[in-house]
Amino acid sequence: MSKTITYAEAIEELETIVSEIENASIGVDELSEKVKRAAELIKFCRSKLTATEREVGSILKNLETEALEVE
Amino acid sequence: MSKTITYAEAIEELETIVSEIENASIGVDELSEKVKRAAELIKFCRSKLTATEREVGSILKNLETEALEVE
Amino acid sequence: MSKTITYAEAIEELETIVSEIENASIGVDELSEKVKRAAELIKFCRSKLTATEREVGSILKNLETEALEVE
Amino acid sequence: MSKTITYAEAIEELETIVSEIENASIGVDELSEKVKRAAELIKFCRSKLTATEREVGSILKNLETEALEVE
Amino acid sequence: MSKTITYAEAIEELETIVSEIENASIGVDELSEKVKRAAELIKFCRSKLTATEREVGSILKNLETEALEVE
Amino acid sequence: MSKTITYAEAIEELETIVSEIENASIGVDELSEKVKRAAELIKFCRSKLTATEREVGSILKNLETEALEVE
Amino acid sequence: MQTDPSNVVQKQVFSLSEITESIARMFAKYYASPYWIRAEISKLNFYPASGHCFPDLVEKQDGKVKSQVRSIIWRDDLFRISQKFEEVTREPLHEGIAIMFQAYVKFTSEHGLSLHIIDIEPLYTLGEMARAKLETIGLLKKEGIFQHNKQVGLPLLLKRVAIISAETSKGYNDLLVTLNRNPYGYHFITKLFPALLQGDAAVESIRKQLIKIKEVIGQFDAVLIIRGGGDEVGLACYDHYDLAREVALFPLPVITGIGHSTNETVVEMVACINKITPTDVAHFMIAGFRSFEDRVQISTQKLFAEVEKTIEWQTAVFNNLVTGFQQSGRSFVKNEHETLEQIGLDIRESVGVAVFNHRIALSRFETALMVHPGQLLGNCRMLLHSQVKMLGFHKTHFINGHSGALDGLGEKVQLLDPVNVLKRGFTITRYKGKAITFGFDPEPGAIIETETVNEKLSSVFAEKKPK
Repeated sequence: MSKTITYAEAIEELETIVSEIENASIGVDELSEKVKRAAELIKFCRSKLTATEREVGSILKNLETEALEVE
Repeated sequence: MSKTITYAEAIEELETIVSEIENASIGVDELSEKVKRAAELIKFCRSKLTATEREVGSILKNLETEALEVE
Repeated sequence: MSKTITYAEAIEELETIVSEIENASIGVDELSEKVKRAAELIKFCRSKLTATEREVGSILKNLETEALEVE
Repeated sequence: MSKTITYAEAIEELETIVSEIENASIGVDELSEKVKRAAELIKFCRSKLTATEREVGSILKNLETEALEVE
Repeated sequence: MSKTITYAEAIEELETIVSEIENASIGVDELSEKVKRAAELIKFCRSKLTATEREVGSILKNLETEALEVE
Repeated sequence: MSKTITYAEAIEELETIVSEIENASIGVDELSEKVKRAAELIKFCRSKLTATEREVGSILKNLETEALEVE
Repeated sequence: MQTDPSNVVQKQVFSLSEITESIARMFAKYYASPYWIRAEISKLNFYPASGHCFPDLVEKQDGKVKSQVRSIIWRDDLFRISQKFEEVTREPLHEGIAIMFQAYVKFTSEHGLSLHIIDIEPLYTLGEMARAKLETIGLLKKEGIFQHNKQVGLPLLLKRVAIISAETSKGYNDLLVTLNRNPYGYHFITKLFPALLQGDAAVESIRKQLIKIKEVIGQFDAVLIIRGGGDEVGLACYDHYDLAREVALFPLPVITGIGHSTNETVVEMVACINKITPTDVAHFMIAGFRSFEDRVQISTQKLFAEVEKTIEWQTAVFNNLVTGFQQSGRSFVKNEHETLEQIGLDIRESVGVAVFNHRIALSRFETALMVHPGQLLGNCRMLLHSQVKMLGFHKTHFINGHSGALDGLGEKVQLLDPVNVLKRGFTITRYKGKAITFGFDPEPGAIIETETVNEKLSSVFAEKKPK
């Protein structure tokens, strides 16, 4: 998977895959591949979410700490 | 049966055979041959399907497991 | 952050960011950046407030001291 | 501060500043400036008042002295 | 002060000034002037009152003396 | 004082002046004048009681002479 | 009337005495007893030497003499009659009075007709005097001048007085003594206008002096009519209309001190002031001075007190004003200081409040920042999770779909499998290894193979017949 993919792109691709499976617009032959891809995307999104959460959390923690220090 | 045949090709051939048989334009002897072929194809497809299901199922299981781990 | 930003501009930008986050009109990809920016703005505003407080306090203290001397 | 300002004008300006600060019609950016201005005005008024007090006091003292002489 | 002012006028003006000062209907800017004027009026009234007292006293004394002489 | 004033007018004027002073309807400005006038009136009234009237005497003398002639 | 002298002897002629004696006899016969008669004394004709009195009596009607007779009161009678008369009427017998008398009507040759008065009823005269007095009052009232002198008004000080009296009168003397010896040192100016003060002549005498006074009226404050010390007889003149009118109309106030104890006379009634005795008049005048002096004294005292009060009050007002001025001047500056310092405090407080409010506003952003990114990420997570779920769901559906399709195809193939036909009892006939079809027409005796479910049957073909 390219490193440059964004969360938004990943979600979009994921949604496409889910929709393709839903609409059976792919064959059985590709299913595995597609699901595999979806899994990858999901993992990517998950990690991205976690990372973001962690980052935001740390920023806010700093903010709070400072606020306490200032006060 | 060639190993390179895809599920889609198999289904296509199967459908052709069924259609031929249904049209009764083939003789009894040919019919038997065709039916034999169809049975082979069905078997192939079923195994393919089962394999795919298993594979996909395993991927998804992993995904869920991960999700649980992460969460 | 540019030094020339005013408190009012900072608050305005802060409002925009918070409102974007609230309305989920920004994606996960930008979230960190935006939160970081918001945190910076908050710090800026905080320090500006503290500085103002201190300055005003000192001015008024001078005034009181003088008043006592005069009386 | 212009020398031509009167006590009344100074008080009026002071009151305007207080009311502006109270009504939050002054931003944080201008607050220091305004307080500085107010402090100047207060100093001006104080000195004016002290001068007036001295003058009035002297007139009243004269008056008392005269009264004693007359009686 | 004009020489033609009467005691009554002086008292009236004085009362007006005192009431103005009491009701703070004059500003600090005018206070000195007003106090100066009041002091003048007070001096005027005082001398007038003293003069009148003396004059009247002398008239009445004469009257008494005469009465004694006649009886 | 006009010579033509009668003692009735004199006492009336005196009483009026006294009553004016009593009712405080006379200010400091007029007090001296009024007291002066009152003193004059009092002298006039007092003298009326005890003084001899020369003027009358001469006319009566004439009258007596005539009377003698008539009888 | 002319008389012819030649005719004289032919007539009976009487001497005067014969006639008068005849009349006298007749009078003596017919007028033997005395009569009560009413008349007016027009002239008294008293002769002090003899002591007899010969009053002329008249009866008047509408001012004209209707009847006139002479009368006589002998000395002895006169004394008795006069005494009784004066006792009752307070008047001597005098001209002009009406009397009711008892008299003999006498006629003598020497004196002719005369009435010999032996008694006079004084009550009649008294009644007549009262009537005359009422008449005078009535007239004055009718003329509207009865109150005239009272309305002239008394001056405050009766300093210069014209006195109508007799120089020798005790009343006049009393007045002067009382006035001049007043203990207060008041100075009065008096001028005597001598007049008769009783009897008939008094009316004219007093009137004459009143007229004289009128000429120098500006010199006097009042006119005094003073009488006293003598007897109280002969005061009827003060009821006389002429005198009363003069007094009533007099332009100066008239004060009477006629000095009697009987009824008020008309003059006293119309006078401005009636004080009975001259001493009373003097006291009245002194009292006037006294009250004037009192007024002056009271005014003087009041003047002293009020002037002092005024000065005190004005001084107090002034001092209050000065104190008020000093206080207000000082408190003005003090208040202004307080106001100014309050502004300083207000600024401090409002800045505090403003900064606090800004902090609150800022903390709102902080709170939003704490909450919303978490929410956003949570939502993303949920969305992702649902995609995972969908993926599982759709996969199953997908596999099932394909499996179903495969099953359908399988069924169809199975149905068409010839084996299944054989199972129902059909057979397949073959000739030379090939299933026979329409148009098969072998030679009889050819070996044909029939396949059933379980076995293959070989048979010889017989014939072919159309169905």
